[in-house]
Amino acid sequence: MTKKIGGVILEVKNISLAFGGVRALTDISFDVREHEIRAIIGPNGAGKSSMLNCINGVYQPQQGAVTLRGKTYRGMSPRQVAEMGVARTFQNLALFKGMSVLDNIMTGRNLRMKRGLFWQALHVGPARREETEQRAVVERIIDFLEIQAHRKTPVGRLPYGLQKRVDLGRALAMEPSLLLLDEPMAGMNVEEKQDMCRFILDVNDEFGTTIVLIEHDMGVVMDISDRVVVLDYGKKIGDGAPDEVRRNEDVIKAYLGAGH
Amino acid sequence: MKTLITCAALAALQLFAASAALAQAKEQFFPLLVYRTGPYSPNGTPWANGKQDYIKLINARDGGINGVKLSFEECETGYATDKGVECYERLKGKGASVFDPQATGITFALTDKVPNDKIPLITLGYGLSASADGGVFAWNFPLMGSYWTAADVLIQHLGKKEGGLDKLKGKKIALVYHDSPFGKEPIPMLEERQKMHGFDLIKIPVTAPGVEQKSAWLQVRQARPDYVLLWGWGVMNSTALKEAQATGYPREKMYGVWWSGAEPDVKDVGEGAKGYNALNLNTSGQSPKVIQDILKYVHEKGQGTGPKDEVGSVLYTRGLVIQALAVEAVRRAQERFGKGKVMTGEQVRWGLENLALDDKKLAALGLTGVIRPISTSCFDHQGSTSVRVHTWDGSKWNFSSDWYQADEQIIKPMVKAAADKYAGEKKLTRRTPQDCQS
Amino acid sequence: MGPFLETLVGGLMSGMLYSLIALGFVLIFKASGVFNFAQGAMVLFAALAMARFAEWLPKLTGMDSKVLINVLAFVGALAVMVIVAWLVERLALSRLVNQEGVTLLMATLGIAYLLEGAGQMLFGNDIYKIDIGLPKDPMFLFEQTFEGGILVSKEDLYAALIAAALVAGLSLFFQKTATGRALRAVADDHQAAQSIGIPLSRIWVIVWSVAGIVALVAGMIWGSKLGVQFSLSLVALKALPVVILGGLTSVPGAIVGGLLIGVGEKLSEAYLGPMLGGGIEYWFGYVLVLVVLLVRPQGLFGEKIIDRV
Amino acid sequence: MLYRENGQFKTTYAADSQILPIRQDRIAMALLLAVAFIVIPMVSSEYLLRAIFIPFLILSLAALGLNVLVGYCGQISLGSGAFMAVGAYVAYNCQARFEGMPLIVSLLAGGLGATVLGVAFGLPSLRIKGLYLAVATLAAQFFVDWACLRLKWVTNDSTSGSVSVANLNLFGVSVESPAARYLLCLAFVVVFALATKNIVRGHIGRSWMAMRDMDVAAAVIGIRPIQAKLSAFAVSSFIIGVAGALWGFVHLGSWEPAAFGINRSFDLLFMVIIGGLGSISGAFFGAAFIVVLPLLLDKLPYWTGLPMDTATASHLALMIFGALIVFFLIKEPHGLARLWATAKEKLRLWPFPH
Repeated sequence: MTKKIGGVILEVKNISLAFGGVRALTDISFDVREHEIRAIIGPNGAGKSSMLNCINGVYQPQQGAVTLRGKTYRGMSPRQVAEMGVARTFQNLALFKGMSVLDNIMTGRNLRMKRGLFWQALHVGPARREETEQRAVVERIIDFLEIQAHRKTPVGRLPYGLQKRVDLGRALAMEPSLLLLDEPMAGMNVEEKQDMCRFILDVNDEFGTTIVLIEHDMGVVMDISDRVVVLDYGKKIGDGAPDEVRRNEDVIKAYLGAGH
Repeated sequence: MKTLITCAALAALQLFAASAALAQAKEQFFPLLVYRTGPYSPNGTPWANGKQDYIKLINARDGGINGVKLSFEECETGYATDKGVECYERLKGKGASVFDPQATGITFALTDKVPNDKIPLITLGYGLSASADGGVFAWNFPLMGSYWTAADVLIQHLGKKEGGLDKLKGKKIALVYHDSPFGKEPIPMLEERQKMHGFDLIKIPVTAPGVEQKSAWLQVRQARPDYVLLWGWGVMNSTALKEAQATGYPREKMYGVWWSGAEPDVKDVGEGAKGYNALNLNTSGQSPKVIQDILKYVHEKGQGTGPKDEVGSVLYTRGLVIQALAVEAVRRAQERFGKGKVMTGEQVRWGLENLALDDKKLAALGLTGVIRPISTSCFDHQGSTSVRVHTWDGSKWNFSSDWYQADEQIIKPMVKAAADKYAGEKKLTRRTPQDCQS
Repeated sequence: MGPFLETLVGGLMSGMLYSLIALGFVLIFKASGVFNFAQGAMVLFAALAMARFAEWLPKLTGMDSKVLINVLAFVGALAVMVIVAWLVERLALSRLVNQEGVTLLMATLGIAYLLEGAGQMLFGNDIYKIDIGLPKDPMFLFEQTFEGGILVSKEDLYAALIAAALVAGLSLFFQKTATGRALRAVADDHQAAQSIGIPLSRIWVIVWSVAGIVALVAGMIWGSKLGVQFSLSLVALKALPVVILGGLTSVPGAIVGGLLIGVGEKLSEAYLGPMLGGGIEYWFGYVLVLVVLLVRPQGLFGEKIIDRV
Repeated sequence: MLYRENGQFKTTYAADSQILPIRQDRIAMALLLAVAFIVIPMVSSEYLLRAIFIPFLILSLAALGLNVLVGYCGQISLGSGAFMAVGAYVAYNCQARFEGMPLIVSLLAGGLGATVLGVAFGLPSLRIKGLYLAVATLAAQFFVDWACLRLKWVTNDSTSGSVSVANLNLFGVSVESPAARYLLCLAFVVVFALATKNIVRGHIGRSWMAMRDMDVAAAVIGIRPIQAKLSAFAVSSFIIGVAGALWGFVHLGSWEPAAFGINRSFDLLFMVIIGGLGSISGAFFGAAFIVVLPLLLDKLPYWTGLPMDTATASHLALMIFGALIVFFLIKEPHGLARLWATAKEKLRLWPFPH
């Protein structure tokens, strides 16, 4: 693939995170360049999700700092991070079960909807206009993800694969510059995985979105990502282009040698 | 779809409203708001039974009032105001001409409604004290006494015990009251008396329904008042007596209002309540003639409402008296508006405003000794403030004082002032004497 | 000093009585995740049953030994509560498995109405008496140290003792017996319970029966204090803050919570009440809970709630 | 008339996102409103209006408000009675203290009063969840009950602590007659129901539901918990406050704090649950169930014609009521509104299911 990778937009420095006594992350550092697809891989319990949670402010690391577009932060609220154009999807789906596909994705536009209670209550003029504008954007995403047929269905009723798409759609609706994907292909069958890969690549080069994605199996990830970070037991054991990482001793041990 | 359902429901409702309205033209209909369920049912039930039995008696013994048969219908309020309002609206439509709400809260809510509907309210011994002033409260009848007269009489009695009201100076009197309008009514009067006699008044509220009174009685114990006035209703009374026992406060020094001195209040306290005193507007026991008649004409015919042995209990008799006065009001009204006719609300009001039951009339009704003579007027809706104190001896109530009258000098101005304030808020004008003729 | 101690003791006593009712809530919530709104109604129902049995027995059999009558009445009422538990499971809960909390709460409300109606219809709606011979008169301690001494209500003291005994009994039951351990297992997770080989339905019947027994004891004690009548169903309201303060799932929590709230109420009433015009114990318990929850959202002894992504 | 949506195509997003996308529904709604505004006031007896429709409407309004909080934002509250009380007393003080204060203004002022309290007691919801929050909100209930009894200025120094209002009029038009009172309530209900519907289908409503369904995810997409929850508390308690003011002014006319006691709070919560969480119509179904049904059950003796003494009758009513609650929950745990929706769904596909 030929696309120009820009400068570093996200830098993670010496992040350490612990719950009580349990160390989830120890002194992790890596960076993410503009427009690249950056994968974080590692066996289950390697601390991948915790890493994402640190990046978008759900967890507050005890040590280290995250630098986003030169703005260094420690202890930022998820909203503040979101306002800086970071979106994410969730490993075990965190969709809004009670709401329709459309509404779920619409929530992604909330940051951009400003009309107050009063106008909302009247639902005329500005409020209505705003609603339709945003709706238009969302509809584009729905088309992009090929889920038009399910617009009005409550997400609860959708098959798992489609729910994953809605989750992605909700994140895309935020028009993020940095997109964090937490195991987007977990528990999918082959076709679903291929679809998901296609979407991720399309997002990456159509919207130029920078993507950080997590997977526990190396498989597909290696083909689509530009650079890979490998975590094991909360420590970074490898970082670099897919083939380097493939050759990395520790990585092989972590994966193959996990048994003996 | 929705519409269909709505219409159906509507039709149904209409049906019930109608089907229930079966009060025949030739019957004087008495709506009975009662509470036989809920927290206050032990007190509400005998009261309701008394009312019902008296109606049955009049039909069975005298064949009605000058030939007009009496009919009635009960509606369960459960002592809840909104339910009471619903009952009122329901029974109003069936030719009701007088109501006894049987609850202070409901009385307040209905007080605003009756002037439009032209139906008098009998609130014998409860309701708004100021409503004794018929000039403003044209439709309320707190016959035989209000909480102000009660408080006044209690202080008189305590004064007498001390050997003169002046002896009350420096004495401590605690008011343990149901934390509601009912319980607060007496306070202005007590404060008035406090100013006059210089006793100190300790106010101890008890949250309804009054199942938890420990701290109230610990306060009593620590304040060591010379007397405790108990202003409770329902479970609060018996609980108060038990807590008094548990904190060792002498029951002899406790004086209840007439709603705190009936069998249900002391029954399961038994010996523990021995010596406890309370006001009573009427006798208890089965000796009076009217009670005998009820046993003879109603209960022995198997028509009785409640258990036979509860006939003549304090609250039963009170219910009976209330009903009797209502019936007499109708009778009085018939004398003016035509014997053997069914009286309207307005006509019954005239009857209530012109009650003149002297000893002779009372005797005829078999009420001798049960109540004192009572005569009302357009401006005095109370008619009498006579009340006695009775004392629980561990198994029954015995009168322990002579009849008292509330002190007009004190009450009159207070009632007038309060009534005027009310009139001001409601933008009402006082009734004129000619208005009284209707 | 005297008054203070007196109030303190009084508070502890009422606190124990609150705990007694709170216990019923906790047991059921622990084992079936149901916030049992009907607990108050169960107290009323059980008390009515016992009071009436105690009244009817002599009439029917002419026996006169008060102890025997009370014992038999208690057993009778107990049987009734077990039947109630069984019916509740059969007719309602078994058809509402794995519904959300609110739905179940709502169902228990329906059950509450049923019990209140049925109880008063079967056993009457007057005041009835439970006389288990609790002494009514107070005793005074340290009369030489404080003038007037420190008043302790014997009735409450015995009541508190009974309550304590019940709690002890229950914890033994939970620690030592197989069923008890099974119940604890269910509390932790329902699948696990089934894997032990006890059908959930039976577990629930047992739990509700136990709660029924707790209700019966509570009803007996409160009944002999207040007289058995509708208002008994309202004392449950006093237990709500206790349950929450202690943490919905903790038996010791219910006890400590009860004592805290009992003492807090009484002291606040005695010392803040006069300033604020009295009657503040009415809300004090709840405000206390509110404050505590702000610090510990899961109550004093409740399990910590952690939400993961 | 067949109940079908085929052949009804939406060409604009606005048209697609309207409240009742199906034509037949719009017609039905129009009819319903016509009946409510014209037929009912004309045909129904004073009893029906005063004792059934007015309380039904007011409590529906309150339930609607509570549903915003419980149903849409997922915060269980047992303080509704308090919010109603505050609404009523604030409105009362406006009327009593300011000569010639327009009724509407007083009622809305009541709503605002409740809003203030609502937001104050909403703050704990940022930390406390579920049943814990529910019981915490009881603090509001009990504290307000107490305050209304104890603080003299709340009741404008009435000796007994009970207050009353009289000669209500709307811009000079008297609202004393049952029909007028009914229409006043109805107007309020319709306006608020519409406004609420609009809010919940807009981005604010979505942020509430997001908080309800998955608060962490909501935070990640940039929804501020404080904003979402407190706005829900504000809107909810405003509506409940207005309902309270109506309850005092229009229904009771004269009341004491007991009128807004703890039972009121519980009833409202039950209405919302049994009616259907997170649905506008749920409030109405719930109110109908909790308010109207018991009244019908009270009339049991007349229906059956059996001679039954009052006590037995009302005990029986109580039992049937309880049984019905359990029955409906077993049939449809998500409330009557859902039952209604499924019925419509079936009707739409009839006679070809799937």
